[in-house]
Amino acid sequence: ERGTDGDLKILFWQAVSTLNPYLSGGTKEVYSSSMVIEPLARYDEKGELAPWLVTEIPTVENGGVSKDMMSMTWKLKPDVKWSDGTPFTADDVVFTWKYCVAPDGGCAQKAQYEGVTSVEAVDPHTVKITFSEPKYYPYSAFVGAQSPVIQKKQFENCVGAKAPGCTSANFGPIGTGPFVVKDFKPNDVITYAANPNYRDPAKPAFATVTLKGGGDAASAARAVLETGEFDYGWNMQVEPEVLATMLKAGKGELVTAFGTQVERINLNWYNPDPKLGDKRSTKEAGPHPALKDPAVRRALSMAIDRNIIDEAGYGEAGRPTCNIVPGPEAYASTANDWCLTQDVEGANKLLDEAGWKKGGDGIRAKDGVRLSFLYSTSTNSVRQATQELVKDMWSQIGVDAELRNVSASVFFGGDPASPDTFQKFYADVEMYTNNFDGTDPEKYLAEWLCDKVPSPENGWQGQNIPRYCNPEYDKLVAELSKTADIEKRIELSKKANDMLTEEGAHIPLIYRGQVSSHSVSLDGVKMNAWDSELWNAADWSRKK
Amino acid sequence: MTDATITATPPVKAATPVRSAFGDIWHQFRAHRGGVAGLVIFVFILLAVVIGPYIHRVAPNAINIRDKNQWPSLAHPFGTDNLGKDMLAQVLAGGRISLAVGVTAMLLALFLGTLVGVLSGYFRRLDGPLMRITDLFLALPLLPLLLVILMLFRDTLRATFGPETGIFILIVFVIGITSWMHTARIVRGDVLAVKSQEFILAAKSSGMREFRIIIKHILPNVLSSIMVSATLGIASAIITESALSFLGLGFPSDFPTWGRLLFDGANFLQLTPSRVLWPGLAISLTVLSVNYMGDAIRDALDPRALKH
Amino acid sequence: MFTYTLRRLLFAIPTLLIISFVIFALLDLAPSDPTGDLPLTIPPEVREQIRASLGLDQPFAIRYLKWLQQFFINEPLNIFESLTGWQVGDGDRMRVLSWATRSPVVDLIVQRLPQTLWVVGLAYLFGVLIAIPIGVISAYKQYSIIDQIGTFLAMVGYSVPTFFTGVLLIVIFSSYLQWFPSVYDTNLRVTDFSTFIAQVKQMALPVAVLALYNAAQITRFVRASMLDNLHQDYVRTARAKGVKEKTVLLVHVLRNSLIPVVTVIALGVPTIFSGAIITEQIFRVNGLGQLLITAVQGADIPLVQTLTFIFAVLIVLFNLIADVLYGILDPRIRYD
Amino acid sequence: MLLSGNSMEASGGSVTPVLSVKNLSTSFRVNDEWRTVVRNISFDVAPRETVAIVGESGSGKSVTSLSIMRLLPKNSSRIEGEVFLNGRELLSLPEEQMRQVRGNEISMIFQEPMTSLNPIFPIGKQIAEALTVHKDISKADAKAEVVRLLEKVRIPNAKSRYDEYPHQFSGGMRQRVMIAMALASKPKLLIADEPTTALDVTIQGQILDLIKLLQEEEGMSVLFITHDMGVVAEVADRTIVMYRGDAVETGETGDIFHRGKHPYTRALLSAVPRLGSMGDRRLPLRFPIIDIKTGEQQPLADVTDTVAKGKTPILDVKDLTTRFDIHSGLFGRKSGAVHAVEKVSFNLFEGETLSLVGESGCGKSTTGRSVTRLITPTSGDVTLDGYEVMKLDQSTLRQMRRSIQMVFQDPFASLNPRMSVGSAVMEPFIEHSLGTKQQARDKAASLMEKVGLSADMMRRFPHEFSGGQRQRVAIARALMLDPKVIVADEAVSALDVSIKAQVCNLLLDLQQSLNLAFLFISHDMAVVERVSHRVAVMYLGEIVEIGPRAAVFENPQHPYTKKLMSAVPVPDPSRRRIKRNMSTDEIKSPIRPVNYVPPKREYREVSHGHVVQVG
Ligand SMILES: Nc1ncnc2c1ncn2[C@@H]1O[C@H](COP(=O)(O)OP(=O)(O)OP(=O)(O)O)[C@@H](O)[C@H]1O
Ligand SMILES: Nc1ncnc2c1ncn2[C@@H]1O[C@H](COP(=O)(O)OP(=O)(O)OP(=O)(O)O)[C@@H](O)[C@H]1O
Ligand SMILES: [Mg+2]
Ligand SMILES: [Mg+2]
Repeated sequence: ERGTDGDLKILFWQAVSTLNPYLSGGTKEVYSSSMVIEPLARYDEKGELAPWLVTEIPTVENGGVSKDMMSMTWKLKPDVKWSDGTPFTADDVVFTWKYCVAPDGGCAQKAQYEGVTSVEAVDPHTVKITFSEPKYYPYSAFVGAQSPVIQKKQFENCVGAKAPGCTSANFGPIGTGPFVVKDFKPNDVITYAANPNYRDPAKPAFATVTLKGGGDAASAARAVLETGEFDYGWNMQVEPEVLATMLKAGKGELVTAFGTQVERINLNWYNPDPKLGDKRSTKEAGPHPALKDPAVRRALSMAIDRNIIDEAGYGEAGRPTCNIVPGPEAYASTANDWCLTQDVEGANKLLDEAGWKKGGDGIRAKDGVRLSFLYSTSTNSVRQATQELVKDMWSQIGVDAELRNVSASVFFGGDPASPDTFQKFYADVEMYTNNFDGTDPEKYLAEWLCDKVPSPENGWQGQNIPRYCNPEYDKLVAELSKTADIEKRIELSKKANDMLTEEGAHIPLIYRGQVSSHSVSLDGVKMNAWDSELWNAADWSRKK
Repeated sequence: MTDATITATPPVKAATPVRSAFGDIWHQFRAHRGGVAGLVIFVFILLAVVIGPYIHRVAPNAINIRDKNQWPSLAHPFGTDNLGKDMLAQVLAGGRISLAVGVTAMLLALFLGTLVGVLSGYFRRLDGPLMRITDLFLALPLLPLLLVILMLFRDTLRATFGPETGIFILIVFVIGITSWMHTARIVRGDVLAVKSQEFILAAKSSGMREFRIIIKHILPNVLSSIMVSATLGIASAIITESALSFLGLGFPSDFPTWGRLLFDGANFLQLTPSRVLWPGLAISLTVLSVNYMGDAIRDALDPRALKH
Repeated sequence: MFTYTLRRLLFAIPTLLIISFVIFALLDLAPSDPTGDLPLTIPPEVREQIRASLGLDQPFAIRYLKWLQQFFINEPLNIFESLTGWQVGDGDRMRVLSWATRSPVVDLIVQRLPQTLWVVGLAYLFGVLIAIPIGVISAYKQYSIIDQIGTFLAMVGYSVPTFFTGVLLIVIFSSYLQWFPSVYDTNLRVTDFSTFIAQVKQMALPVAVLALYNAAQITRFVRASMLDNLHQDYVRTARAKGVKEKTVLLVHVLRNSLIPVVTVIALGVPTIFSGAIITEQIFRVNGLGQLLITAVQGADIPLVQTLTFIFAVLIVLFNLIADVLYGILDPRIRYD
Repeated sequence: MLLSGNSMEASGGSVTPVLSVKNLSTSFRVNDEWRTVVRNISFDVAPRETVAIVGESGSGKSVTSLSIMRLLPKNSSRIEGEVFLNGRELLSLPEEQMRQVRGNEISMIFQEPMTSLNPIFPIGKQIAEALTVHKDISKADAKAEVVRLLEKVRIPNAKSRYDEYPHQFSGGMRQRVMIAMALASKPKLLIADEPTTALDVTIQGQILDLIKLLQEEEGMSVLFITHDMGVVAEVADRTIVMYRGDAVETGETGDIFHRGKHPYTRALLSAVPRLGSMGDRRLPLRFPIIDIKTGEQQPLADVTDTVAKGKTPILDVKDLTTRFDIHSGLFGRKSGAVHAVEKVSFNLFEGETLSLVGESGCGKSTTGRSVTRLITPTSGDVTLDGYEVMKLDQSTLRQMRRSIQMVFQDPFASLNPRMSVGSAVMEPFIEHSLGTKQQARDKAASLMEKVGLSADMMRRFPHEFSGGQRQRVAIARALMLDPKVIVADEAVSALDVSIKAQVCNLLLDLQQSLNLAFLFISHDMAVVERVSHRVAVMYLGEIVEIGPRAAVFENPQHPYTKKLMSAVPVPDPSRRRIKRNMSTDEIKSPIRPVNYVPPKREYREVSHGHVVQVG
């Protein structure tokens, strides 16, 4: 029954800055707004598409997607109401698209609408989307927590450059979801109340929700697992043994879901020698003196014991992996499983054969090139621990590493003036996590194309961070983008994935899951890695 | 002629052998129980971190994941951390860096602070500009400042001095230039008060150069605040160093320091309390011992102080 | 003294302008970027558009002048309007907007001020109130047991960082004893006795952590300065008058010892407004300190710039107050 | 002998004494060993009685008085013996009860008024505190009473100076503040440690009268420590003579004066200079030195004329004016000024001693400081040894200061408390690189001995000295540089007669050998008469009379000079308890409103070089 279970207390250790996901692409903003505004369709906990504000998922089979893959049509549920009582119509959907693509708006989710040339309201309950070219995987606009529908009435005057000024709308969007925003303190706390006009009269069970932000992961875990002050804690990125101690208090439990995140080490294919000045890590710098050798790249991967890294830093929240596309399950390749077991001997042998000889200091060298790498990553205790472990493992094959960590805001900040960004890659190897939205890896795999190599010309904005360039691979990806058949897509994806790992563009380490915690008294949590973790908050209830 | 009669030597035993001024202070210092205890502890810590690694021959970076999160044992007297690194070895190795950074950075900050404080307190003309600069430094947001410094200087320093020394210089410099302002203002206040006393006038009247007046008359009289700044400075330098490493400005993560050991250990408080106990104790003991030494020096230089 | 104060106040204007410029330049130079926090899945072109929408594509000087105008003209006018209800001009002014939240920076600050003042301010007040008597007693009974304990606690309190004491207190008082909450509820309104108790409870831990730290520092200065003055001849005179020992200490010696103490305290007051970053983080007080740190990490330049500038104003102001106090405390110090 | 019955009674022991000291010994811990500085002293003070303690400088007079008050630093001193106040043993009294005694039953005037006053409280408040601590008295009443007291001790403009701070007062005024503070609570016993050293004879007389009056009205007893035998003769019923920590002689003042037995007593008394003993000698005269053991006087060497007239004066002061602004009100507006020095002109030749005498607070010290530019004067010209003092830059100013040295009126305040006196004395020598460190040490040691201190005291710190010893340290420091001019501000006021004689002789010797010039600021007319070539009399910031010593002393013209001469106490116990009745005249103040224009002064030449202000 709606509103009978009192207050639901959620803890996000990164605070929420706004409730308009179009103005801030951060995960926390997307999640927290997902309780209020909803997309037309969502991914469920298995990564399958589920109709949400529509009656069914359009496919070619049911005629929702045109045969040429140039357009699709969504049929809206007829009885959905905004929380202010007004009906939810196709106009709102069209407006949402206009809102995001308006010039000067700085919409963070523009990528979701890529290739969309028009969105039309065929009738109040039918929306037609037209694409500029055939879209073989069309489920992006209005699908998933990143592109929810906002109310036209509320945002009508907030389009384009005016968007940031609409503070009250951004802080309290009117939605169709189970909750409405009662009070929002940016970067601090959000108070929601049950939506009186929610389409399911029995839901939500909770009358109010308090979403508190701030602090750090360990103390957030403590507040859920040990002191029991909170019902749900997001993203428990804490050393596994610490979590285990907290779990002993018996107040809460952990939930994990695996999406597409992979912690990897990128190998720099270009030379990052500081002596090269501005040329370093660019094409002009030439290939990396040591990493250009495939034997070295492979040996570096073989020497790593991913199980130990997993055990020390991730526990439940990670699995060793050799893939860059680790999920959905069907996409996960098993072709490179050789790397799952550490093989120091093999690696040593490989290097010996390749002519890398150990010097007096135990470090291998060849032709004056020492196997000593600057290994950088962003600052984060798990990453630093991993760095140390990897350094230790590499030392067993005569490879030295100088560790460096850079504040995340700088590392990922992309300031072209900073030498420390991950795009500039002024290091030999660097480590971080990346993933892709939704379940389809096409766009993701396109990041390793030759023309995506970051360079001064493109303002270091390319996404091919390892500077991997292989025409074969480019061809493969081009083929993928023209393939509609799912089975075929999977096959091509696996092939591309295997190529990247085999060639040593990077060393995949850990398939990272999302771990969250909830109190034992909370019922209905279905951990979802493909959409918002709070996607089914309407179904949550207090255990009786 | 007259001396012999009226001024026969006073009834004082022509006493104690002549000592140098420094010897005098040392003598006073030795009489100060707390100071001696502080010195002994400080020297002990110093010896421990310098010689210790040669006795406890476990590499601080040696990872042994099988032995992780252990309580103190014979093999690992201080226990191990979550990667199975030996805590004793880490505390010893961390001490080298923390002490070096703490002491040098403190000295740099103290030097800058005292210099600015004395100059602006003593010379009216410098007061305005110097204090406004102090205001500016106080107002600068620390993190962006650090990031900028890091961006501008790290690679040059790394190239010239190598990764470790380069970072060391950078850290000391960063801590030094961002923590002198308190000392400067405190010293300035004291100098303002001291300089209005008559013995400064007397020194001037005997034609002393200004800088000699500052060194011989002003500084000894503002010493106690400086001493306090020094002790507090060591503590904050050690802690600040650990904060820097979270900005990626500190030493690489495989270089343990006390501050970082404490920070990393904080989450393991319930699991392996010894992980935080030792670095915490080391920092506190260092600071306490420096504090007592400071007290002793202060007392030794204050002829009226209660000698202990 | 009056003319001195006036002169300093006038001089503060160019000083602050320079400071604001330096801060702005520094923030501009700093290698962090407002899009750095966004997930890597957001493609570069979109990032570029977001930057443009924030005005980052404009030249430095324009952005600075814009900020000046927004901060010194638009915001004061806005405050004026909301206070008086009058409308000046068309009322459609660009205010200083935070990039991360897109909300007027001033509103954010106003929202954060109460908890910061309550927690950090109160901790500071407690710190001072504890520190002065302890410092006085420590100096008076130098090397007594009380002094030794005081010294020990102060040094440990200062040398053990708040990120550790905070966690320790949470583990003891929130996890094991369950006396106090570990998360600060900023929504709590004190309306009756039970909410008051709740408020006290949630403030207890952060205030304790901070007060210990503040007190530790101030005590040391009080003690050292008291020791310098305790043996002066005028103290003997006061005793010869038959003045009570308490008065001798608190009036004669303490007043003479106040200059370094006043300096430390005055330097500390602005930091109340800049919040206590770590403690606020640990207990999720989400005051100005947390606001600042999130802003810095998110490269939210307008917010950082405005906060630091307000902080600078306070620094300049409190240092001026300290200087004026010197003159009052020690009549021999003259500035004109 | 008028009231001597009173003292007869007291010493006869039929009345219980107010204060009774028995076998008092005091030691200090110096360098980890205990050094006894007062040994087995016993004496009584009867009601209404005045007992004087006289003795060599550093003989333990101040320590005795501080021991009685239990005001010595606890950790570095040890007091043995017994002290009874009205039958109550003080040394074993609990601290709280002792506090009730202090300032209430016994109050004390400290020797060094500058350091004994709290620098950051207005003097009015400090005096009022003495009232409010022990009595229930309203703030307004206390203030009124303080103003009354200030007027009694002859502070001009008492009401407006209530809120001023010690550093704004002249040496003598501070001393009077101390006196007012001690008298405020109308104690049963007053311990006065050199209460009049910084006062000119006229005010000194008035203060002594005030004390006498209180003795009669309130039945106060007085323990009076002084070097001025004239004052002793005038006020003391009985006298104790101290010498190196021992009380060597105790008795009726008359007895001591006429029939002193101990050689030191005799030496002391025969060295006392008497005003008018110079006759018509033009040049200064050395003091006779008496050997303590034999009591014999050594022959006096005559001094030669050292004054090099005809040459240009080494110091030439023209129209020197120094004013201190007075700010008042909330905004600190200037409401007036202390015209401390007003159009003062004089010159000083090599080898000459010019004495500056005048009422306390009339601007003597300010004049001395202005000519060395330690205070920046408001206007005027000063030429010193060829330097245009007012126009010098920092580095030449520093060189100039080699030529002129200063002995400050308040020796304790002018010594760095954290510097051993040895370093303090050596410092100027080293600073001006006049020689090696060893040379500096040797010279300092010899100067220390010359001023009657021992060389091994050089390692001690200022607070370990007696008032007179510190003063001698200051003199030694001034002599280190062999300057051409020395401004000696009350340089010998805290010395007992014998050492005063020795130091004055030293100064004369130096004048003989080095042709030194002295600007000698002093209240002690007898010393002034002996050492000076010329005398200038200051009054309210102006020089009212200047001329050769003999002319001014024998033929004073200005009314103030006349008054001054007549007020000099005479060391004759038979004149005891004669009232002067001078304290009724109005006190003049140098404080002027903002727009005050000083009147044009005219001068008349009485005889050659003897000039007097008229109108
Ligand atoms: N705090 C101290 N520590 C060590 N010695 C001291 C201390 N105070 C005084 N003395 C010594 O004790 C002796 C007596 O000093 P006291 O002040 O009583 O002399 P005094 O008789 O008052 O001399 P004066 O007339 O010069 O003031 C002196 O030799 C002095 O050096
Ligand atoms: N720093 C100052 N600020 C204000 N007034 C001052 C200051 N110094 C001295 N005076 C005033 O100037 C006048 C002259 O003082 P000065 O010290 O020259 O007197 P003096 O002749 O030396 O007296 P004494 O014989 O008592 O030492 C006094 O009224 C004094 O109050
Ligand atoms: Mg004395
Ligand atoms: Mg004087």
